[in-house]
Amino acid sequence: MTRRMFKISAGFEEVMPPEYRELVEKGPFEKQLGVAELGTFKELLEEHPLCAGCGLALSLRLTLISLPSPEDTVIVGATGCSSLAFPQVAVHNIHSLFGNQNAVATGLKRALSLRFPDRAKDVVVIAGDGATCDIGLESVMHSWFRGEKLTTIMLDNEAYANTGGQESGMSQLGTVLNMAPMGKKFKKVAFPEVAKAAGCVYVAVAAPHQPRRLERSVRRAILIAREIGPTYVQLYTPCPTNYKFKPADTLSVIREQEKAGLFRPDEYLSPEAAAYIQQLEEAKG
Amino acid sequence: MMTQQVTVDPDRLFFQSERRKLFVTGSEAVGEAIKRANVDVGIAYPITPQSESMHIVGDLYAEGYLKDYFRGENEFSVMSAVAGASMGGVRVFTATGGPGTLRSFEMFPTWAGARLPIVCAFLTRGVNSPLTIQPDTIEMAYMLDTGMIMFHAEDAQDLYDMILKAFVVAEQCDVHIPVGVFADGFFVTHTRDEVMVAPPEMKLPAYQPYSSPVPVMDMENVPFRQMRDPFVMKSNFISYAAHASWQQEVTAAAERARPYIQHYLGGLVEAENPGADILVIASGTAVSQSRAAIQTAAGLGFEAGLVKVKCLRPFPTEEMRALTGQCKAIVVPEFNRVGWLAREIRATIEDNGKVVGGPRVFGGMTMPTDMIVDAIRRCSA
Amino acid sequence: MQEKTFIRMSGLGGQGVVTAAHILGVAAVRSGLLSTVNPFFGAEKRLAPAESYVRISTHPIRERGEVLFPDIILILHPHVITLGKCYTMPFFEGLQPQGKIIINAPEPLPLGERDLAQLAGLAAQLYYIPATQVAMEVAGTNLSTNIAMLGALLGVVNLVKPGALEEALTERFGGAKFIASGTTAALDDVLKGKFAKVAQLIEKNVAVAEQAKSCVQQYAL
Amino acid sequence: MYVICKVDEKKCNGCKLCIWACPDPNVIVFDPDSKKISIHQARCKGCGLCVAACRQKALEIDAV
Repeated sequence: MTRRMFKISAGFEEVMPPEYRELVEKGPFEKQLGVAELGTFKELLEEHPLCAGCGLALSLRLTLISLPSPEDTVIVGATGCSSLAFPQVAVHNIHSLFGNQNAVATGLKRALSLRFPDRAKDVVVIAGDGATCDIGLESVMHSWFRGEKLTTIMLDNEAYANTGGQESGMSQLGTVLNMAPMGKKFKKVAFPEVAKAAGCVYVAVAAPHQPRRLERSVRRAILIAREIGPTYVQLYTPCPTNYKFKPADTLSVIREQEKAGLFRPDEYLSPEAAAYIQQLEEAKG
Repeated sequence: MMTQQVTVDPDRLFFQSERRKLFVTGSEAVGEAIKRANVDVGIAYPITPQSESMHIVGDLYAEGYLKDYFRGENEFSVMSAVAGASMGGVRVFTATGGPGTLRSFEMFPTWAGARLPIVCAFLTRGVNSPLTIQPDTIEMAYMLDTGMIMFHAEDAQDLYDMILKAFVVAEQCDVHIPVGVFADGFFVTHTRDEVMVAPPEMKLPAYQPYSSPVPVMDMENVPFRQMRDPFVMKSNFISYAAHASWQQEVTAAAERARPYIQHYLGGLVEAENPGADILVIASGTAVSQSRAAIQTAAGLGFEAGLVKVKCLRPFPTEEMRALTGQCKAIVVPEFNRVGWLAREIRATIEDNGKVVGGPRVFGGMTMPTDMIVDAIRRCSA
Repeated sequence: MQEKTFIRMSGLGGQGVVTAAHILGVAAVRSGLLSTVNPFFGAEKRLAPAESYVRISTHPIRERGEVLFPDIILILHPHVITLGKCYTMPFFEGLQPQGKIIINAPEPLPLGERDLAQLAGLAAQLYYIPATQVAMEVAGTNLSTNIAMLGALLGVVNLVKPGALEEALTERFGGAKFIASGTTAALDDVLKGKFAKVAQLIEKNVAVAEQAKSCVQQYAL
Repeated sequence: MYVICKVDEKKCNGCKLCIWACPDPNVIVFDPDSKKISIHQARCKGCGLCVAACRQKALEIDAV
């Protein structure tokens, strides 16, 4: 897409909503902006209805500003808290159903590759832990097995938050949640390890307490997916509403969990992915 | 390397080109249709012995008739992947049947709601437990209200014609919703029959993604902020109105398909001797059995007319009322237990006491034509 | 030539029951007749009951599915009758008056008194053909049993034009593209492996059919 | 809104930690000239994550 595409036709400036005018005048398209520039431009994400202090909303906001080419990115989402925010995002985004996001993304990516063979059209899946690790496991894993050039980002709040805080495969052992009234009986799924074994050439674990690291993970994941193969980013996004801590404590919860060894930032690059990133960085100078 | 074919106007492909005769199964007829359909992406799931149709589509991909093709991990994912590809602006095709239809069911209203012009062949079979692989059309009862347009093929010839025509109907700008082409598994898919086909050097014009009435998800059109307050999970009048009007719009899109179906299929129904006192109304393989039965009945001195229902959604309401106004009895033979076609007809015509629900066979058996002859005989008494 | 002939073929999985029906249907179409062909609808397995159906007519054929009231029944293996390996019991169920039955067996099978009486009541014509022996002797493989049965059929009733069977065999095995289900495709390859060349395969099978025509014998009921 | 986030301009050193901690878009605006932040009050949900993130103790949440 070029900026020309969404410019307001002469005479229509007055009738367009202010949010749209701001996007045209101060939006991030084709500007190569990042986390460092936050606060100085109009963000892709518009006012959303997610809870105060939502770790998922914060991560989504940081993820969107980390997209290397928002003007050529299509996002595929899934049912969950994030689906309340996606209608507010100024890039094309598909909400299909619960758990089929990587299958939808597969079809979309193949279609866009056929229609735009000479241009990078990034297809990025952003979904919760329930959608990615539980109900959508089959579609996620098989998109990796097939080597689809997609980026899969899990917003991991360790629960089904949108439906009222039920246990998910990503909840920690022993956590008392709805549908786990006696505490969760099995361990948090080692999904980054699963991703590596399933063929992801780049796997990162990050959280919004380190915005630069989150940005780097997302950016690398998308760039590597363009050329090399499937990539996976797992973002730890604590939920104050269902885990019943103060909204102001979201970031300190991440730090505490990190200290306790229950959350560990990580980055894995396959040799091919590492060589590609090195090549990109050298080209940049 | 794509196989070179000439793009021709649909009317020429369907009505003016010189057709040649093949002796093929219904599954092979699906392949003949796709060969001429200019499909970009085919996505398959193995549900053989339902049919070989998607193997054949795979072979067509290898021969350069399609641009992309792969096997998905389950039917739900396949229906999702074709949705993604369709949203990305390409022409797609897939096929399923029976348990596969039910497994992927959540996607069908989604296709319609997202205004995707997907064409899917449903090669029907039983869905009951204990396990069955036998022919049965019960899944069509569930499909009636997904928002999709539904054609029902009588034989391999219909299946070939209807698949090709489905693309043209589905992709009309004022329609732009999915079309399901249904054929009775085994009776059509596995039966070798004569099929007249257009020259293989011809194909339909390519899909025009920007004919879509909703934005193509390619970031080549304005990525506007869709809503200030998303109505997905809200309870307020704006939300109710948005959902209600959209459901109506999908239904209206199917209604707007009528003239195109009229033009390409030659009508939503086809009638033979419609002035008879007894009418047999059927769709799919039941039409073939009825044709044979009517002939036998005539030999025994019982006259009956035939109405073949080619399109179930939109339903041929006006046609049905006009055709059944004068008759005294209506026999509706069906290959399912519930008798969904009889139900539809009863709900459509005013004097519905004259509808005889049945005969019906299910569980896989062929309907002996004598059952229909008996029904005609009883109605004549 | 009769206006309408409906045929049911019963045998065991792997004997080429479905393939024989296909070849006969193609031969009929090549003779200028109308035909539809379909198998029994199921996941056939080696040595399990298998059935296929051929309808041949001078007029358009309407009804579909299994042939419930056949004019001709081919039994490709004695076990269909002696062990009841059949979807249709008894094996002649639905046979039309003056109907024909051709059984692959080197000598008449010990049919029950009741069955024989019923067949006589129908004025049925019963034939035996040692089809497997003919296939072994002429083609050197029992895989040609189905073609021997077709030969016997054509020896009994003049269903298709001379040369049509050879044309159909060429179409089926001559390398032209044909879609078979996985197991059938594997068997095709085995069959092709038995013959040095496709041409030889066709030639041998034509010889099998010719030989079978002269080996079929009527059994007086 | 029923809460209000206040910034003490004297204490703010323009480090942007608050901007990176806010789960809502375009609430905290950075002025490149003054190198200070300001708060878009109508968009603030009052979660207090910015207050927790600020090392200068320049931010506070008040009920209105």
